[in-house]
Amino acid sequence: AVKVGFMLPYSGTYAKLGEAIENGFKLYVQEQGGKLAGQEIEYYKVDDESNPSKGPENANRLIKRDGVDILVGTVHSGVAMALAKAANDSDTTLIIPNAGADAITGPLCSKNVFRSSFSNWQPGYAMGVVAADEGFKTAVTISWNYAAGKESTDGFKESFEKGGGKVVKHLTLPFPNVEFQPLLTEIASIKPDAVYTFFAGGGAVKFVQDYAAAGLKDSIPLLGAGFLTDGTLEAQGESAQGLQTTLHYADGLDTPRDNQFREDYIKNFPQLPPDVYAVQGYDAAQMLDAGLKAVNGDVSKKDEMRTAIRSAKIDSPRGEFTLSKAGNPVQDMYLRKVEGDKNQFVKIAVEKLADPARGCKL
Amino acid sequence: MTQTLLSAQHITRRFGGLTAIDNVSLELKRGAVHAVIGTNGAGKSTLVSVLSGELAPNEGTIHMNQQNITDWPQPRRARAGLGRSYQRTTIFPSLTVHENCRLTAQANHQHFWSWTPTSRCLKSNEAADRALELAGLSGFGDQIAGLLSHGGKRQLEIAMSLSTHPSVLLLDEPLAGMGSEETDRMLNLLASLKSEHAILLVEHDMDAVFRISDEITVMVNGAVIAHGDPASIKANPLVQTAYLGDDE
Amino acid sequence: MDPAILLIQCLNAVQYGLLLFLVASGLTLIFGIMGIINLAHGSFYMIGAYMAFALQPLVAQYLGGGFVITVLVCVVLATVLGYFLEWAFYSYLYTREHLQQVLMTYGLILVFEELRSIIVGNDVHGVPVPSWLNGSVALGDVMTYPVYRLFISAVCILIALLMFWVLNRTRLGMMIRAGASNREMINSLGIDINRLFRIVFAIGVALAALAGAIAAPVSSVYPGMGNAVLIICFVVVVIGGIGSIKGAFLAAMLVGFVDTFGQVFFPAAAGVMVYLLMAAILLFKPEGLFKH
Amino acid sequence: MRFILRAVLLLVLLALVLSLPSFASSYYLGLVIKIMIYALFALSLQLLVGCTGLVSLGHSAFFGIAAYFVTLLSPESGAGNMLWLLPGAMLAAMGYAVVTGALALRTKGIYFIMVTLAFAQMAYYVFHDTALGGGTDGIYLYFRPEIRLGDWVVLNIDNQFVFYVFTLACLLLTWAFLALLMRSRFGAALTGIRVNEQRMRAAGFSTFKYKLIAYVIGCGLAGVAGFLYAAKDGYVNPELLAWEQSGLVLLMVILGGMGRLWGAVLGAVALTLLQELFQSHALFGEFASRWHLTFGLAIIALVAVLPQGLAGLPEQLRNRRRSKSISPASAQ
Amino acid sequence: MTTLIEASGLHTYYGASHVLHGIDLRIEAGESIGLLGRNGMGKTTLIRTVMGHLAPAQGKIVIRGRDNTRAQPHQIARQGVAYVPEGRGIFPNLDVRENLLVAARPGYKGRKDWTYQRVLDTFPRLTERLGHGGQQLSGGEQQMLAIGRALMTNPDILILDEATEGLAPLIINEIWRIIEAIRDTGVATLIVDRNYRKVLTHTDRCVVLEKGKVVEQRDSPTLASQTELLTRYLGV
Ligand SMILES: Nc1ncnc2c1ncn2[C@@H]1O[C@H](COP(=O)(O)OP(=O)(O)OP(=O)(O)O)[C@@H](O)[C@H]1O
Ligand SMILES: Nc1ncnc2c1ncn2[C@@H]1O[C@H](COP(=O)(O)OP(=O)(O)OP(=O)(O)O)[C@@H](O)[C@H]1O
Ligand SMILES: [Mg+2]
Ligand SMILES: [Mg+2]
Repeated sequence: AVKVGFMLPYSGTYAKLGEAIENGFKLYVQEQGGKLAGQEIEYYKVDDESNPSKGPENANRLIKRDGVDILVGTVHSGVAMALAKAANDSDTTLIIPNAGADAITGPLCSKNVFRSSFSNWQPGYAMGVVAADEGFKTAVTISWNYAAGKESTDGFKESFEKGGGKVVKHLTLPFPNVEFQPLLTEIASIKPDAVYTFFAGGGAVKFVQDYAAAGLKDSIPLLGAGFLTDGTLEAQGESAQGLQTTLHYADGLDTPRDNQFREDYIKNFPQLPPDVYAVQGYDAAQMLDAGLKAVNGDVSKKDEMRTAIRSAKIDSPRGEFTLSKAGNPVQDMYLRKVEGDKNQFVKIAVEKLADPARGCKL
Repeated sequence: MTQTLLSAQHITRRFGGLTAIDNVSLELKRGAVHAVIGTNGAGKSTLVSVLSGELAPNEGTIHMNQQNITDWPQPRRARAGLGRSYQRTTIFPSLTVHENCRLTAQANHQHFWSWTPTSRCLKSNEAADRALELAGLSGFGDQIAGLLSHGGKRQLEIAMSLSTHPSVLLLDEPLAGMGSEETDRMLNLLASLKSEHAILLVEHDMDAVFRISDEITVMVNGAVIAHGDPASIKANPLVQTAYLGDDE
Repeated sequence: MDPAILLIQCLNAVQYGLLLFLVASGLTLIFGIMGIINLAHGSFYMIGAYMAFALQPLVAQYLGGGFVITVLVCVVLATVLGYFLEWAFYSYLYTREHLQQVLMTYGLILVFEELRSIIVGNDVHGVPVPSWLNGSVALGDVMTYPVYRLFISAVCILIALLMFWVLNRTRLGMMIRAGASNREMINSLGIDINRLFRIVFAIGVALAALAGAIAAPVSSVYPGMGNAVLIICFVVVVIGGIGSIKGAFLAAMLVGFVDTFGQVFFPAAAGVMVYLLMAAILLFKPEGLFKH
Repeated sequence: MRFILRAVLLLVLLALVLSLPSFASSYYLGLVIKIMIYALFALSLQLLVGCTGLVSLGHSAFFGIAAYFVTLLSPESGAGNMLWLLPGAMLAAMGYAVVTGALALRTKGIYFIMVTLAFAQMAYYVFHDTALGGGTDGIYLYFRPEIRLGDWVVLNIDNQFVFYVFTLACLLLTWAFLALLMRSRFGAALTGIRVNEQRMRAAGFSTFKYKLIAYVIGCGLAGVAGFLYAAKDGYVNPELLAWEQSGLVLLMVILGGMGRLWGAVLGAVALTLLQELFQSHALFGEFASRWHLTFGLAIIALVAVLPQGLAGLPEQLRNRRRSKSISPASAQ
Repeated sequence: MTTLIEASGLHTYYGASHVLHGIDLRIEAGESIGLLGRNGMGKTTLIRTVMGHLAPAQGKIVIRGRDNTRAQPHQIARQGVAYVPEGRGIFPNLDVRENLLVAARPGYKGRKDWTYQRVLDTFPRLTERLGHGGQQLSGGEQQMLAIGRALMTNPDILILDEATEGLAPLIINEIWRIIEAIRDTGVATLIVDRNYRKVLTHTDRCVVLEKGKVVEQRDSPTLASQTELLTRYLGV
């Protein structure tokens, strides 16, 4: 049997994401008849509480106490950093199903670490391309003052300025403040052509609502990384309608692969919608499957397994993707538009976008 | 031998708009008990606080042993030999009576890097024993201070003031709450301490004041209205109407 | 900066300050005046917000009421909850070391947060702004200002005045303050201190819940929302000087201004601005702006 | 007699502790190390809270500063030298403590709590919002520091067992140091200051100086804990300085019992083990992911039954027994 | 005469230490009683037991014929028992006016003899300090405030524990005059004061405590003449 350890948030702000990831993963294993490469899968779970200072010890619960062969986790970037360290120290294979910290597949990249999601840079870069294409000349970026926000807005800036635009100001507020009013006033006084933002969860809901309530939505288009409107549309309601975001997944992709996935997911987890987090969990399982198949389920052949994962072609609901040398998906980034409670697919913003993996020595 | 140990000149202290002490001067001499009496709220406790360094005066200077100590913080004055007791009991209720005194006695032996356990600090143990004996608490050393009766706590308060071997003693109503027996003992104690110390006594117990003091200052509303030896104060009509009343 | 923008920022600052006061008002009562270090205050705020979210459909269905009825129901339920909690958990802590309260209220936070997760789940939810407050006023050429935020401000001011009046001008207020400083004595004067404190505590909880319910339409409801406001509430109460409504109100305004203009002028240091403010004030006024 | 009993007990305990690595898995060894680090951390706070009456809600700042200090100043390609990294980390923590302590000590009670919180938050935001320590993502320490004289490696703590013994030694040394300190006159003065500062000043103690020294010592020891923490996992993050962390260690002190040194240790053990227990899927199955609930309820129950914390339990039982033997009379 | 308070067989402990050893105390309506005894003999403890602040391990407290042994202090207070504690118990965070007003309540059966104004007239010094916080008062001012506050509850019995401690002679005389005036209005008093001569002259009857037991109980004038008894129990 192969021991898989989930280190995911089961409590706190990100609890729902943790659940979706786990569901996605299990769905794939179930589709394979409960076995990957002929091996039973045993699950171990640890609640990471999205608290980086508890990261190392939580990781060691799985690695040392439970002796898992494969680690799957997590959502929060800081915790993922801790997880990656623990995985490196113990030479455990780690698949990250969400956390987008650039560094993990950048300067800190490692042969045993993979990601089934994205790097923070990717959606930002894709949106920059779109914004420049649409003819926006100036933009303001806004996010919490933390690494993920910085990485995402840097990605946007990179491609937007390459396309001839100019990011006139980068606004930040301390995490996790949600009093956006002063910054919205700033935006109103600068009057850029567009605003690019990176927020998630409760902050995303409030930002989108406040942005609309301040009357800015109609005069200055709001662009964002997909998390702005993922899993939050019900709460955002009217104020999110028409927003454009970029992500590696969208509603209405309408490929047979995706339709099949969604149908199965809804059948198995009727209370949760099939979302990007479920897909990321699902693909984490696919990546593991690819690796295990190459070694016939023998997890002790670590190097072979990892090479196989790295060179796999994943037939994801989001569309096919491969992995970069650093272990990050090389994937199509979609432009989506909010329609009702859907992040409707509009077009492919950038095809086969690879994270530059700056600083990675692999 | 009448040597002035502490002298205060023209002390004024205000609280907001209220002048609690108004231009008060006084001298404390070795060998004498200087009583300060006065109506409630006259500023006696405030005066004690100013002299001991707990409150800074707005105006005036304080000298101790010919040194100007007006700007000295309270601990420094205390180490230089200025001891005080409080009107409202300020003991360490969780410690034993003996520990209370030993702790204050250690103020004279503050060697930061001495690591001997306190219980084996001979000098402060001795000082504590002596102070307890003087204050009439020798049998109570092992009792928890917080469990003493009110009167007992008052005695302990005095013992703690004595434990640091001060040369100047400022006593704020030491007799309050004491029974007649203890009052008697306390007065005898003060009489015996007098030769070595300069004592300032704030007290409302007139029998005691007239019995023990050598010099009396009477304050009303922050100002001194009379000063002199007990007999002249007793006879002073101003003092009688303002403070003493026509007691039988 | 353009004067119009500056003016709008001042409005933002005042508005934020008022909102802070609303959230901190219950804490002023429970912590500032009764002296209970109640870490679970943020949870009561969270409970108020979630009640507003969860009860709205029920209220509409069974009571046929709208937003105001919902808020009232929240407040009533919170009062009952507060009364019960005081009886069950807090009442026996008065005689204990102060810090024991910290420990217990920490336990309560965990319990409330988990119960929230079990009952309502971990989703983020929006709460609709009542339709009669759904307008906005134009500010400058591109910005508008939601009427609902003005409504919140009005409520804050009302509550501030009400609290000030009750505490400083009524006998109930005197009893509360007296009881906070010397329980035994107020008891000796014929006042049932246990019941009095139970009521005051319940009012404190109700205020927190009210703040949560009223703020829900602008803040939305999300896991962990209670703890996010906790520290800033303590900061407000402490800067103002413990026990002073006036102080808390002023402090909330100050924090509002510092936070707003900190974000605008010193974005890099925005996180520390409020704490710098608190440290600076306490260093010069070691007992807050209005000590009691 | 009592002394011999105690000595035997101590020896047995010591033997147990030293033989632990032979039967505990590396995870549980790690858990014990973590508990010891927290115990040390809690001890350092006990000096402030329980012994001196300085309730600080900013203690994690010193823990975190020291952790960042070793991590930032260790070379990336080899082990740093503990001989200067450990004192350096302590000094860094103490340096911050001198400055902030001198200011914070102007205030009292709840105001002191909040000022220490404020200063800790400032440190937190420095690491959180600037690139100094890798921002929110944190940074790695790749090699545990070693003790090196010239080229001679005296002690390498890379091995888990060695690290375990090293941590244990640090804990015991700290404990012994604090125990001695509290029995000394300095410690007695701290106790006096906690109970009645006014009287101590009147007796001639410059209480400010005492408090500041105690504060700096406590923070320096928190730095030792921070150093060990960084060495243990090799990963530091701004969350190490967050107020939740300060709160956690304060909870340990309160739960364990204030004023008694071993209370802090007990508190650290109890709180960590309770978390571990309630998170255990083996024991609680699916309900383990609801561990916050059980943990919270357990804390509430503990507060209810332990008015003086864990360390006060023996005394409490003794009193109970005594008051049973005479007819009970309770003050209200 | 009706019996106001009747305590019988009171035993009170502080934790393990046994302080009151079976005390009987009866107070008739309008009667004035002195409680004498050296320091630490249990006077305060007795009062606090009667007030309901301490629960007696044994014994009974009956007020106006009704059992009040387990009553809370506020229930006792509402039956017309007012208490001026040792150490005064002023509310430091309330100003003088509020300290008085917070206590205002009609007495048993709605008696309203003491109004705010009457209390202020009795203590003119307080009038000058109305806006001051309780903490800022001098010791004597606080004592006056405590007595004034107790009067605000329109009591049938006023319990004064060391009510003259720390007061100037002038004020002390004033307070004894007030006590006398209170007696004249028919309010019973229970007085503890270290000036036993004053106590003897201002009470009808005195009870002497020693080590938690009642050792002597007589008419005040009679007791006053028994010097050797006084010397034995009070050390004078
Ligand atoms: N901290 C303070 N703030 C404001 N006013 C104060 C303060 N301390 C004392 N006072 C005022 O100063 C005056 C003098 O007070 P003080 O305590 O010195 O009087 P006292 O002579 O000791 O009286 P008593 O004999 O009753 O103790 C009083 O009117 C008091 O109200
Ligand atoms: N809180 C307490 N805990 C334990 N013992 C106490 C406590 N308070 C008082 N005692 C003890 O009870 C006994 C009676 O004290 P009490 O205060 O009743 O005496 P008292 O007669 O009022 O004396 P005083 O004239 O000094 O006020 C004393 O021996 C005292 O040590
Ligand atoms: Mg005085
Ligand atoms: Mg007494």
